Amino acid sequence: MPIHAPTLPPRPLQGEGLAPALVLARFEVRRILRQRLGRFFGFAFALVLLVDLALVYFKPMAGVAGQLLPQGAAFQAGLLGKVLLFLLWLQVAQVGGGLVARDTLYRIRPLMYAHPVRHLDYLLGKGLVAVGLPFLILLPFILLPWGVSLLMAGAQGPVWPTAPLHLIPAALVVSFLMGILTLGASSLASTPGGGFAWALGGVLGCGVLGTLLSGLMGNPGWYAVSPMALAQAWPRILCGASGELGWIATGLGTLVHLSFWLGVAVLRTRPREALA
Amino acid sequence: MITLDRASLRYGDILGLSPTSFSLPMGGGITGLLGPNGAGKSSLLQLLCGLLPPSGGEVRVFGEAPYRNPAVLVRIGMVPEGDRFPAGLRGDRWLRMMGRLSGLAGTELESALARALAMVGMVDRAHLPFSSMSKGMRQRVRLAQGLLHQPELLVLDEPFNGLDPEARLELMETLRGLAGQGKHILVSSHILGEVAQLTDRILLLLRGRLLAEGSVSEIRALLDRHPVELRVHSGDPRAVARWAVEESGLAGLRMEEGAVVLSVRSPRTFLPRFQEAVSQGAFPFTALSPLDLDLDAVFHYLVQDHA
Amino acid sequence: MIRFEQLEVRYGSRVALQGVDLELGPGVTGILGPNGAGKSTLLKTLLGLLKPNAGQGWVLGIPLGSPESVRLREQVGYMPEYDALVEDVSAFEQVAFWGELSGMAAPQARDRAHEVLHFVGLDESRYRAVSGYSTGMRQRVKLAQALVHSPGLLFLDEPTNGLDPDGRSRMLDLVLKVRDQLGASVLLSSHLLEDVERCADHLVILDQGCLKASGSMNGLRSRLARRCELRFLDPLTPGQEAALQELGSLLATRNGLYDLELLEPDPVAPFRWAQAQGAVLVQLTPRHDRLDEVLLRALHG
Amino acid sequence: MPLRPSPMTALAALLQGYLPRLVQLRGWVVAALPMVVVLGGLVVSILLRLNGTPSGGATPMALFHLGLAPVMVPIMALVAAPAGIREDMEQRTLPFLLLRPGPVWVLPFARGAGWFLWGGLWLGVACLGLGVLGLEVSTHFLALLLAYWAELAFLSLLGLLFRRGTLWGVLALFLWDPLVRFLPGRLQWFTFIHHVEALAGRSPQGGEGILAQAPVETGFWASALVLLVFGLLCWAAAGWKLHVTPIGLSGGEAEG
Repeated sequence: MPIHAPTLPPRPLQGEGLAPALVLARFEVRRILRQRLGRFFGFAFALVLLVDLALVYFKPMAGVAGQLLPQGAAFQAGLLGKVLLFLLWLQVAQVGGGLVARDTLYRIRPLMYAHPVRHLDYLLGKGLVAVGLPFLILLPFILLPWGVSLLMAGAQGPVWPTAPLHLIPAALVVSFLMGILTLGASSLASTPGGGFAWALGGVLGCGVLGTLLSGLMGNPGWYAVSPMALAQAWPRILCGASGELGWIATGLGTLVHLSFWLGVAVLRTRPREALA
Repeated sequence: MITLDRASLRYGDILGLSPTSFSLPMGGGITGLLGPNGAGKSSLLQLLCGLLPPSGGEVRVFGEAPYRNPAVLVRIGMVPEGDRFPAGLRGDRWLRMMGRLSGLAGTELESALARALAMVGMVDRAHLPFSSMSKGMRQRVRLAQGLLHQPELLVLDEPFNGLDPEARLELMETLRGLAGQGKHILVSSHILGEVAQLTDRILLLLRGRLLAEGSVSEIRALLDRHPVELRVHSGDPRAVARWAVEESGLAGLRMEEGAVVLSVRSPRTFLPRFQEAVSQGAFPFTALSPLDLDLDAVFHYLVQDHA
Repeated sequence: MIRFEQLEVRYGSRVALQGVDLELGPGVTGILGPNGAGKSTLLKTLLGLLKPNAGQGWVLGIPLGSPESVRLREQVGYMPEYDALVEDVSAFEQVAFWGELSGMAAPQARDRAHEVLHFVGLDESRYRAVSGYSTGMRQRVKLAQALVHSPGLLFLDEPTNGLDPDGRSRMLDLVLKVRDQLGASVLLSSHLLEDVERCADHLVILDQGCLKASGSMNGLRSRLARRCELRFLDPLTPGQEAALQELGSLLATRNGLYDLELLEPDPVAPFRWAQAQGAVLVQLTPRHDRLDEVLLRALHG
Repeated sequence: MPLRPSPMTALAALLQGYLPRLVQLRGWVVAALPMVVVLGGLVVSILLRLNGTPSGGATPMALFHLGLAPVMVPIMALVAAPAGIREDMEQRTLPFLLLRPGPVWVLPFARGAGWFLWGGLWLGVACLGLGVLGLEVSTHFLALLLAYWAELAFLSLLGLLFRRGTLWGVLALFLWDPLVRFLPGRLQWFTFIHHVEALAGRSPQGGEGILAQAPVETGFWASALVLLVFGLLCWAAAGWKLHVTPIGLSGGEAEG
């Protein structure tokens, strides 16, 4: 009868693991789901969604003899409305602000680069969460009203049958804007709270600047400095509704914000510097 | 003179130090403060340095209660553990501020600063900002902070942490020098070997109580449950073993390659007989080393027996 | 395991490692040197994060600077000096996470996490969040993280930092267990000479990016002829102390330990002297170089 | 034998000792905050003048009431306050100060005073800049200075009392202040912005209350006194809190 002394065998070789970026993203998602604040935001979003649905149906019904009628472009864009986007900014700043900063605080990043995680993997993993989260939250706000509208009134409903074609790209751009901005802000901070502050500061600060500039210059194009205004502009533009910001200003503003914050994130997470 | 009279310290409901009484004479010398994590070392240090008031009982340093007592604080220097430093400041500037806060000014301050920096070997590097100093340099500046006002009692909490080996040796030399100048130094450390190099006098805390106090050899002599182990290297270990079993007072014996380990109940009676036998050439002999008379062994026996 | 030939690594114009010739086999190698000696550069080089600017190097058979060297990170384990733990997650979950990052599929990584945590001796507490762990437990999690992918080479940076005597001794036992049971090469960087003395088979001394000394422990700690250390049962009287010169020249005294150069290399002589003086010897050991002496000699020539 | 330093000596030592912090990153952020608004305003008004568009007195008033008073001064206080006594707690250097024989109650003010003077200096420069555009300098400067004084003291106290002091500060300055503006009655008394407006005059495009109430009026000197005394009380409370709380090496408190 042999004695099997406890020991540590070599690592198992069978089975290919996921790409590091996906492992990273899943780890973050699990962590987010455990937070109490996450549940609060979930509740808030559900509330907004309900109000949205109610507005979609009861407003036109009350107006014209209780019938569901097709609505204009502004209405479609309104599905990704001001209140929703504001809440989302808060949520993304809260979650995204901690994405990189928490690794900085706990000094995990050096260890990641000591394991087979490349700089690109790291950014991809974090970016996936930062961009994916707002996108996944926005998606039901597009698809639910659209689906219900189709079911109840077919092509004659208040939501265009083609609305997702306009709104999903808008949601994607908005998610990128939110995600990349908070990623950059988060990499500037050394604590999750600090990341939240940098993200909110970036959004609100640019917002104040945009308001001041457009007010003083008398040109609403300057609103493009504000990421909040940009996020609101995209659904309107892609649905063809008129707004304060035109194509060019919106595109330019978004591009500048994306490249600036992405650059910050890239610079602040380099492996060489992380491994002290 | 430090006196504790049933002094205790609680953090809320958490025990820091159980009611403890002892007194420690001052005068030049070094006392090592030892104990496992959570033994109450830092609680004791904080009571002595007047950072925290005792939750019960009394603490007296130089005859007065030290808690935020200026008359006591000017006579104590302390270096807390950890790499703490004011970000963005330069070493000498910070030290000058510390000196002013101790009531030094003018030329008196400058000479105190120069003396303290010389003592820690930082004269030419103190003007650097803390952030560009190495851990070891920052520790020296903190030490200078404790020496600035020429305190009679210097309390050091884990002073060697983060220092490289050379800096450790230098710091030990500095501390021995200070002790020679009549200062009393209380050093808390986890590194028993370093405490042993510095001093023979220790205070050992365990689970918030004072467990032992005195010199290492005195304390070892009290631990009579543990026989002393002596390793004898010899060309013929069997001959040593044969000699030893004839002797009384042998508690055990273990053969090793080229050596034999003898467990002895009373080294005081056994060793003279051993010495006599070696001198008379009763067996071949090359070396004798006691295995458990040092601080390391004393510490482990004490902690084992009372944990 | 590691072979460097005239290796040089620079950050821009600053030289971090210079002309390093080194060959290390299996076992534990202690790395000594002041702060800023180049230890962290060495680590980054071993992980393939820095490319040598001159010279050549092989780590586990992989040439440094070659495209293959990205694979080094799969074969080198790193235990950092500072706390690098995800505080709000359990030890189990984070070790599994590191396993997955090293390319294991999720179920394998979870089994592996349990195995590794058993190995480092972290029991039921593995399911609790790390934020409540003691220093010793934290060090164990860090070690588990470095072992999860079965590295052939381990870099342990100050593994006993902040531990109390008991915890330190257990951590060093664990280091030896890694050497003996896993057959991995271990690079042990420590400021505590006692730790290195206890664990290391080889020694490397670095200073300002240059290799000052390397070799086996015993080779570097040469035995000094006729030198021995004496300790007596009771402190010597000043008269006895003065009489020590009959025995040889007294080189140093520290806390009752006399460092003596004997007149003749006879271990029995001190006993005869003690008999005559009425003193009792408890220690008489031939004197090797202490590690601090080896270090100082290597650093200052 | 060194003597116990007097409160003034301790104040001077800390003020001087921490002076270099003011001209590092955080200090320049504090300085830049009001300057961004003013320089932006100057550039815009020059551009407008070159275009031939006349800019009325509304521009400096807008900069003051939309930029400086409600946004920049609170942010300055938010940036500066954590660099006071809170910083010593966070980097665990407070024990070094407590180990010295000086009075403890002077510490919070001594650590905040430098930030007050530095911020005040730049607010003065900002007001002079706006003066070029036609703003009445002295009352506006007094309003900003007193607001900064009160807010800095308030945030320093919060930082001492709560671990998340800055968060509570953000809530107080950016949620409570603007929200209460729309509420009726004497509640306005408990906002900073109300007293700033009492000192500097109401914003020309000022917010209409949701509940459309007649605005509450407070006298110039009454508001000045309120801000001044509130600040003093906050510093005193911070000093008292530190004086009565035993603080150990870990920065935590122990119960006597």
